[in-house]
Amino acid sequence: MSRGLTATGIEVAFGGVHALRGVDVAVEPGKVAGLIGRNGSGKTTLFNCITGFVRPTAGRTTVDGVDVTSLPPDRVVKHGIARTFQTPRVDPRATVLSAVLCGFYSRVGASFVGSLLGVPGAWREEQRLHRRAEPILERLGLAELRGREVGQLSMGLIRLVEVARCLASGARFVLLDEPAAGLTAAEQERLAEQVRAVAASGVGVLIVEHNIGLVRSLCDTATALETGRVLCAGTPEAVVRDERVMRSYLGAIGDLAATEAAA
Amino acid sequence: MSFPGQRYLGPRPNTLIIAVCVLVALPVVLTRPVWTDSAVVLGVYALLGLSVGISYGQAGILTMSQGAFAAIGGYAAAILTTRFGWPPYADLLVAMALPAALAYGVARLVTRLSPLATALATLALGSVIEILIRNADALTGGYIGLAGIPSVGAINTPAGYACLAWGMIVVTVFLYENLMCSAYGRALNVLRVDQARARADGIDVPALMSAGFAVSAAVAGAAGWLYAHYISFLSPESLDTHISISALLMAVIGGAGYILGPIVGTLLFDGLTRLMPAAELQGFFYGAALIIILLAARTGILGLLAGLARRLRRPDATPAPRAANLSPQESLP
Amino acid sequence: MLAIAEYVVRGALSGAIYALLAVPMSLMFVTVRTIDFAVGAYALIAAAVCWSVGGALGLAAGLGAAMACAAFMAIIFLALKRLGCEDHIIYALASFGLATALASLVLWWWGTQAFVRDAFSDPWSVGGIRLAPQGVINFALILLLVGALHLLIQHTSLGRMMRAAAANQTGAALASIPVQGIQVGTYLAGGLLGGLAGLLVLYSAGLDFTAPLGLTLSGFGAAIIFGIGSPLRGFFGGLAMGIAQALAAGYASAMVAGMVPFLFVLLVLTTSRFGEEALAGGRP
Amino acid sequence: MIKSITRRVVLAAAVAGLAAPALAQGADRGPVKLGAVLSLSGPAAVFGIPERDAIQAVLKQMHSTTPDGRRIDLVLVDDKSNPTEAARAVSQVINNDQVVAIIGPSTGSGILAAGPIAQRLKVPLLGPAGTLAITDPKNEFYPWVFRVAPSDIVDIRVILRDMAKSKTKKVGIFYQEDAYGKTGVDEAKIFGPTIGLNVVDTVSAPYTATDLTAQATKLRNAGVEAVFLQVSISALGSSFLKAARQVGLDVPIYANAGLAQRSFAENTGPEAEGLRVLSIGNIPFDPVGGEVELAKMLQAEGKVPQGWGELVGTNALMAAVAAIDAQKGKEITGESMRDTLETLCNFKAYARGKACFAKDKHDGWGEDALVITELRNKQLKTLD
Repeated sequence: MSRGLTATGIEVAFGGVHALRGVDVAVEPGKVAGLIGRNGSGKTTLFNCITGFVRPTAGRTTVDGVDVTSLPPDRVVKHGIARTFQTPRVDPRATVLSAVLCGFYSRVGASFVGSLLGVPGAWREEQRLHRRAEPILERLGLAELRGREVGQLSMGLIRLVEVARCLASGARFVLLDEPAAGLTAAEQERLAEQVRAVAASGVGVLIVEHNIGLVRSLCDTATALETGRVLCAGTPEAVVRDERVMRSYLGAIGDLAATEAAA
Repeated sequence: MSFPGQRYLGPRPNTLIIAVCVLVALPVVLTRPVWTDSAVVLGVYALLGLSVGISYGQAGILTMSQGAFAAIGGYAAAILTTRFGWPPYADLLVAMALPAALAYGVARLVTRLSPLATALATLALGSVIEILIRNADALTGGYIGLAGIPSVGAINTPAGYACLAWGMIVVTVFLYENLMCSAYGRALNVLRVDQARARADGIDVPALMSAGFAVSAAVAGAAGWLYAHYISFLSPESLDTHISISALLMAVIGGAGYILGPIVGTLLFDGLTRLMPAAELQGFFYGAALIIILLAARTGILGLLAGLARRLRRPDATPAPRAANLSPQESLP
Repeated sequence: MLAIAEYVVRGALSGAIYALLAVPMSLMFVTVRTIDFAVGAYALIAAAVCWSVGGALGLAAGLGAAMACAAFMAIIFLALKRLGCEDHIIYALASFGLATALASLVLWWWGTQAFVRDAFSDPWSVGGIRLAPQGVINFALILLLVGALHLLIQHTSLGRMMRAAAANQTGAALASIPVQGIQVGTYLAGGLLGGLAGLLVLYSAGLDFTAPLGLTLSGFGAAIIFGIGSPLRGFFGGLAMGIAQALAAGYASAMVAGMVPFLFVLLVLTTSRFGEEALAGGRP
Repeated sequence: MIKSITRRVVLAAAVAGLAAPALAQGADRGPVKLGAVLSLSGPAAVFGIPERDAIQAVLKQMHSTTPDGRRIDLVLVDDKSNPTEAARAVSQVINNDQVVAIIGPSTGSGILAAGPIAQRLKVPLLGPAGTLAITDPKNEFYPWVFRVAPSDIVDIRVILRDMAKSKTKKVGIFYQEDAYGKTGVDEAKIFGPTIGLNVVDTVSAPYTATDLTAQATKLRNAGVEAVFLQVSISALGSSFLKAARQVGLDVPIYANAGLAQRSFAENTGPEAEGLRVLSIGNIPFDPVGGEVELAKMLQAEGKVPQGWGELVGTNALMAAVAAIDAQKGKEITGESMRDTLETLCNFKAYARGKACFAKDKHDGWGEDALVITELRNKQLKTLD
């Protein structure tokens, strides 16, 4: 059985519309895989499919050989897959620390009633979680901010907190949905560093990204999607230089220009 | 709520505050019979408010059936003690378990709904319960109700009930705070803000929401138990939809998301409406006060205070411009 | 058979009032995503003012008073919005406060007075069923109104803007659709329709200061039965509720008759997909 | 923390020259405090507000002084038609204001909720409600509750007997869904058959019903020969009458005292013509004796008599006044008031009939307080 996260032959249809048509993607532990494509090409649908939010009409997702295809999202997490969302919605009053602690949920052993009554086991476990959150905060450079309310942070920091939360779940594979969107260049660079560090610790990362430069510098492999199909896959250099991909992106730019001219 | 630097094993601030306040205030309150009496009734309302805080403030379930859950608890206590001679306190377990079980079952059906839809479903549930209570003459005394409900064991003075009521509130706040300082409490907050995020965190959303709602219903049931034993009379109008709505209002006014918010809301709003004159115009002042408070402090009194405290701590810190876009309510349809 | 038909016809006629109350609820839910608890209070105010003034002038005065109250609610809404309130529940609670205040004002000014006015004298007999002309007039009026509203929403540019604002507020605002204006307009429409419902109740069954909350809840119940998304569905929801109540009153016990609308609401909510976008998060 | 300020209406006594000698007599003893816990908002305000208006008018006319010269302070609180508030208000007026007797609460459930408090704090309640259960000797608080209106059972029997006179056999009942409606229909089902009236069908509606044609249709289909209305919400009453006419339910209709309200009589159309309505006295349309006097006092205050709320309210006040004067020269407490009330008989009140309390009779007024009226031309005319 192969190690890694693999999705093979994924097909998704909403009503009569095919969102994904036979997509294959693989993430190896310790590697960063990039996913590029125009809006509506099916990147987020693929994420939803892997994490159980959307059921594929065909295809299989496996983690280290274990089939997780039709599990609901809360069960998929237990197999070591965590994700972020394109637009993070956070409780503005929660602190950075508690946001990260949320990531531990799938690994909590105390029972609901035990937590309510505050039995010693639940207290001890809570303490343990706090201790385990520290290295994660350190690793992502968030230790100083642990007491800050998330609502007060910049979008870049919020996205970092989301990454930290994924790591807390003990995920071996992390799916990041446009983590660099809306970040300043400096923030993007910082994020890239953190993602590299995460991968270096043995976690496989699948990342949706529009910034070609970032894909080149960060990813080990890349896959380009268009209208629900894999356009091409390989090394980032190869994918980015692929004629079809360039046409696809240029087309997108052309469309955009056309729209702007019309408006 | 979590304050900066607060650790799980550190003192539970809310429990500490409420315990100290109760210990300081009770001896004073007990010196005046009318305060003592109000303390019990307000204790019942505050428990109902806390139950709204748990379901709405934390889990995002907008509930309008807390009065009905309290009625179930109250009637369970009344029937068990008057008809079956149950010993004191034993009926408390049933008074909490029955509404909790009902709430859990109903919540499994309605938690996937939007908050406004949940409000309606719980409103309808409350009305159905009310109608059933009115029509089960043999069991509940029908429209007339049940009189002569015995007192709780040795407690038979208003002072005793005041201590019992506020003791129950301290215990409830303690358990509530335990929950909120645990993974489950944080998970409730996550699913209130974003159910998709919650599922991606590994939270079984319907199950956890239902559990939260069941806890809230159990607290309401306990409030009903206290009410039944103290007033010693229960009728369908005693704990009806109006009580559900005012419990919701009290919680929102005090700050539903803050553990002590509902208690603050109950005391403040009751005091305020009692200061207002004119019987026929009572509702006018009530409504006007509600609108003014909502305009002045839409996250509740405690939200307003927390905002002020934040500004005092960091005078330069203005909320990040994005904060508004990230408000949890945005996810509510 | 005739007996059942009679209950159905009577139910449909009385359901028309629920339908009229349901329409503003649907509109409100679509464009502001909240509940205006005060719709029942607008009805009460309209009935009380009309009852006092009397005559055709009274009808106008009643509607005007209801609209004025709705305008006040719209101001509260705008003030809350200006203060940065995005929580729809807060709007709903504020409207509840206004409803309480209005009912109290009516009690203070008019006392416990019931507001009833005589309609036309002789009932008509249609196919062996005696019907009050007032009921038929109510029904026709409401049908006309809902039809017009439906056309307005589906086939005019204002309607398109409303639908756009409902589907995506930010997007609509970017497309320079006056979202806020549409929302204020919806509150005013609530006043108009609620007030009209009050006038129709005034000329049929009558109402007093305790009526507002019950009217609001009936309207809301009717609005959600077939889905809250469109006024036309609200209309049929109202009819369905009226018919169900009439049949229950005719054939079942008081207990069952009382529970019918609530059980209906529960059943619809727990089996339909209403409001389910919350779980999917309405997000990618 | 809990700050309750009583909304007290301490009626300022206009110390006129007339009252001066009386005042001098009672000056050595302080004023006696009476509580009034009445429904001034909520559905029961229909009766609570007239009760208050009449009590205040009478007190003003008496210059807040009993015939024997004892000053009376009235402490008025709204029970919001809610039993919890009623219990709270009773506790408040006793604890805070040291009242020695309480007029109210206005509703049966309010009295049942407040009864145990009255018993514990030893202050009698003078309840203006018909609900049978309030003076049930099985209540532990029985000694502390006195009824100042005829009970629902008495009402029902009187009106049903009147109905039986017309040789009616098959009766249909329409009732409102609350304690008043339900006890009425239950009692009618028991008492009716004993005088040859069979209740063949019953229909009901909640307060907020906007259409009653289905209910009227059901009674018509059941072939009833007369209809009995156990309703106190006047909008429901008029709505049912309209519905009855509309569906062709052309039978005599009788109504219990709940509908004996001015607003009901004046607001219903021609369909109400000939309706028989039970009433306690008839101040609004046909006052006699003490009712004339009371009507004048109300008019002097700019109030229009609404129904019998004024009478039962003043019944309670006059019972308290009689009890105070019966204890001339003694110290008055809640207990002494209770004991004295049980000995009162034939004291002055504005309602007709003879009022008597006794140890085993806490229902002061009986059948002779009631009249049967007929609605003619938007007025309730007393029938002889």
